[in-house]
Amino acid sequence: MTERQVYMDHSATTAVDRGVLEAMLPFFSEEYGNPNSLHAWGRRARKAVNEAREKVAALIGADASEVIFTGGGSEADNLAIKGSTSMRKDKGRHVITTAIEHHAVMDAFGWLDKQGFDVTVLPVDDKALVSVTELEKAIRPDTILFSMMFANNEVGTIQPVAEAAKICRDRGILFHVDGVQAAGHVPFNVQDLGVDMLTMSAHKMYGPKGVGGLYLRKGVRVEPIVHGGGQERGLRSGTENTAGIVGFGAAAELAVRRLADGSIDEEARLRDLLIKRVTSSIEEAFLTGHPTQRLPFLASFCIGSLEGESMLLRLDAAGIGASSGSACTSGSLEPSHVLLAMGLAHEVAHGSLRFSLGKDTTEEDIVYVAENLERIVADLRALSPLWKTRG
Amino acid sequence: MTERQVYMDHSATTAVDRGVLEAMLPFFSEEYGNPNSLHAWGRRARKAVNEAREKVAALIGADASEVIFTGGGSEADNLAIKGSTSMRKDKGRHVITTAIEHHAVMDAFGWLDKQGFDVTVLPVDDKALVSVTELEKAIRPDTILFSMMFANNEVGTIQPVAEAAKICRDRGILFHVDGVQAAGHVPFNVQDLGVDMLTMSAHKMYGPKGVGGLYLRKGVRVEPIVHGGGQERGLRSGTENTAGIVGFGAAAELAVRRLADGSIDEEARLRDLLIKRVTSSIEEAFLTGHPTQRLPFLASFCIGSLEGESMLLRLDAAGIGASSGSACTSGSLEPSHVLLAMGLAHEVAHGSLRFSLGKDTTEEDIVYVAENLERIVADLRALSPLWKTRG
Amino acid sequence: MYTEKVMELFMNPKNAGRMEDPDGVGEVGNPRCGDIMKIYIKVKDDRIADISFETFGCASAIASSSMVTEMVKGLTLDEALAISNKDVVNALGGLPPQKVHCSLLAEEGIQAAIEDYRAKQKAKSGAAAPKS
Amino acid sequence: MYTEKVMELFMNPKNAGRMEDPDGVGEVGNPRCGDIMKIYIKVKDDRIADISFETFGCASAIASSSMVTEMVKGLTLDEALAISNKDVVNALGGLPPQKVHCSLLAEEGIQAAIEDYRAKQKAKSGAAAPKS
Ligand SMILES: Cc1ncc(COP(=O)(O)O)c(C=O)c1O
Ligand SMILES: Cc1ncc(COP(=O)(O)O)c(C=O)c1O
Repeated sequence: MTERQVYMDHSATTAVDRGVLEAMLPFFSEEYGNPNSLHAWGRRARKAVNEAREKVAALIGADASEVIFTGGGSEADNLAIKGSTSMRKDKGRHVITTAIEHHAVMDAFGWLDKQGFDVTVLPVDDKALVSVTELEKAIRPDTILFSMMFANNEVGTIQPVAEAAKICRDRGILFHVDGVQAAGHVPFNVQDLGVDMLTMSAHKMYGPKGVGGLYLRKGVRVEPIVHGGGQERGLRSGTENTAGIVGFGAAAELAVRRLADGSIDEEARLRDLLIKRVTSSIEEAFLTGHPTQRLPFLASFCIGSLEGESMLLRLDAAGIGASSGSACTSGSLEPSHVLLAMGLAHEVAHGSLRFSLGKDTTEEDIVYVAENLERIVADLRALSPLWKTRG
Repeated sequence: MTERQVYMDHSATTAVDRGVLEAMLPFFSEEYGNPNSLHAWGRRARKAVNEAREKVAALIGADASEVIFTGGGSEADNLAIKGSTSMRKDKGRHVITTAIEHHAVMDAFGWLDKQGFDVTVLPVDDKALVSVTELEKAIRPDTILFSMMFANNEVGTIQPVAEAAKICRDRGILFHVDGVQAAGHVPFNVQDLGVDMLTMSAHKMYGPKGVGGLYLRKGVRVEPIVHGGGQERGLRSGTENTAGIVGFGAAAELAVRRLADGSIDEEARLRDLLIKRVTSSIEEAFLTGHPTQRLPFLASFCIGSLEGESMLLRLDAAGIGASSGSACTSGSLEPSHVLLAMGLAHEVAHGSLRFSLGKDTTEEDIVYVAENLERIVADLRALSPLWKTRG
Repeated sequence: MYTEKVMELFMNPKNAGRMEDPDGVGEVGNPRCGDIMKIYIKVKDDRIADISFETFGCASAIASSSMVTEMVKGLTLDEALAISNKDVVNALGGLPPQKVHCSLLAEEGIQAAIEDYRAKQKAKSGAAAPKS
Repeated sequence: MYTEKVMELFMNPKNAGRMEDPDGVGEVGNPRCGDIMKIYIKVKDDRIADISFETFGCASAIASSSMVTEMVKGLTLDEALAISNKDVVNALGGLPPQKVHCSLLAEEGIQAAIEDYRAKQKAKSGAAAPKS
């Protein structure tokens, strides 16, 4: 290991905050009751789950009764998409999503397609923005659901959620938002936005992995995908992951604080520093996604004539954790569908790099990353047959 | 709170073992990487997940590649039942289960029924035993799945799993076993048993809640219920609950030790002590379930002329955590379907009590529980219009 | 889940136990459903002079029994009949939704006991009338 | 995921960089797929006297390039042609399944460079023949 370790992959997952872990700890070996048990152990666990639900609801401006806990963000996405269409399939069989969704949404729509639903996929522009005009055009009398992410996990672009919500409301279409990357990082209120369903995941906001949340506006009905004991209002059966849920609650509380105290602005300042430095000091390096309408912690680039995995592993050797939409990082042959949907050529998309900052990222970290990236890009370009040495 | 606290509801959930928690701890705030990330953080997390998979597989005699992690036992049950039938529905639409399954299995079959499958529910005898002769009779040419629990969670009866497996194998029927209560407590080997799928849940064996496991014999195909990033061989997408999975692995290791070192026999001895004391010192109290072919840690009774919840809450006031299949504990009007399936009258079933022992249960705990139960039964019977004062 | 008041009365119910020679007895509920409430009353000057109950059922059934017996003790029969299950729930500081039916038993139990008393009185006076 | 050998060669590749005046050059792969390998050789007495590579691609592509250039250096052209991607994978101590195609590029790159060399020789001797 190198001396310095700089984790800049907070879009992939975050460390559980120490305070969050403190809150969780009693619920493993001391307050281990099953919230469904009648006795004191069970009642204390139930109380803890209820309190966590209040906290998560508070983060997004929902009522606690509107939040369902699941076993992660992907599960919440699947529940929202499969569960709501299953309830409404008699009203119509047309559903809409976008070209840049996370696989959890994309593949849930793939499943709908196999079930006989008609799926329209909205394109995006070169900044990964979805156009609400396109949405309006796509809507048909038999459209029952639109699902769009709040903010993209690869390039950070924030979508016009409120505008889309208004259109869906006017047309009587259910609107699901994958808020996994946005929740806890971008201030919003589900009431003001007017969305029907919104997915969250604790591990993207300094909570534990394996716990998700689904906001379901009062009155929105979904068929469960996990049937059984009737937990979570019958919408997600199974003994509650008490410690995980408590951690999610504590993480939501932390997020509320961070959204209020200027932490997010500082994160955005550091992000901009990194963007400026990389795009100015490295030739043929450009920012991907929207220049301003983007996640405060996410800086994503394409680096010309280079391939993502090789950069990642060289960065890794320097103690830096980052990510790429390169095909080689996923084992598939195609680079990220997001970058391709934005119109990037395959060879350009292969050179993508994502740095996602976290609450403990410092300016020194930014400098360290930039310096190392500059060196690594130079080294790898010396190996690249695509790089024309200049000057 | 009373001085003494005696938790005897280990069938509902167990405390995370201290050693298990130790193993989990680094994976929250230190080794927090996403196992799907390429960098060092991710690789260390991947390694931890792989090691845990080996350990869980070892507990049941499977190959690591045959174990899928899920967000709990209920989800694993749903995945096995819905996922396997979805893959085989062209071969037939008849499925079989039993009358005493956990709701996660029962309600998954209810869902199959709504999807147009034909569901046969096998009866049980007064000891909650399923008859393999009944199974043979129920099988039709279009039968594709049989699902039966290994051991019942309310009355502890252990089913003839190997015999049922042989029948299913001979008839080309997929066999799923809900092993949630048995795994880690009853020694078995999936190879010898010859089952196709087997569900486990970490929190029933001193691991964390919210983590389940599904054994899928090599070659058995299931359609996922959570689609997305392709984790768990594409069968359960979503960022892995690394800490939880590591905890499951450590719990499986602990279970292997306990199955070997005589702990289970000691548990059974204490269970028998409780059974003997309760049935001999309390009038009209009888054991439910099979007298010998039963979970080593579970003692279940019906107490005449009394209702379960009232006993539970009086026990709770004495610091004792127990459980009941009474309707009043669940908020439904019908007492437990398990007790009714065994042929118990409603009024008798209302008086059910379950004590499930754990690894830290002592003989003093048993005596404490018995003494308190005797007192409570006498007190409540003085209030009961059903109890005819004798002598 | 339960209020303190419910737990207090469940743990230490008032007016519990069989009564010798009651003037009226009401039994409501059904063992199939898991609760039976039996109310015994002694009546003096059209008032409930003494009352006791036996209840097979959950904590809220027992607490409701105890509460309702306390509430009606000393009331005239008509006043007692006016006590509703809502009054019982309120006096208990509330009951969980799925337990409200237990308070209904309390209301019905008192009614049944008073009816029984009145029926017996009628029978008595009816039996007495021809004599006079 | 990668063996130590792969990581070692990826971090410190041998024979990396463009070659001036090579006798043969082979380029294989496709930028669409995320990897291109360019192999330069100098040939003396039908043996590979010098060799270098340029590779756009992932760690296994770079490591495979480095490995294959080391393996064929000093071999006769026919011996070099006999080196298969399996040999490269083995020498690397293995590659993850989805990365094995990178080793194929290494095999093909050498072949392409030798073909290029031989084609040029043929052209030269063809061009020279009339002169003599
Ligand atoms: C027999 C049985 N199956 C399934 C389950 C469900 O497991 P989980 O609570 O982990 O979802 C349980 C316990 O709740 C059980 O006892
Ligand atoms: C936009 C988005 N949606 C959904 C998910 C899935 O969440 P989880 O990993 O908790 O299943 C992720 C992250 O993995 C994500 O970034």
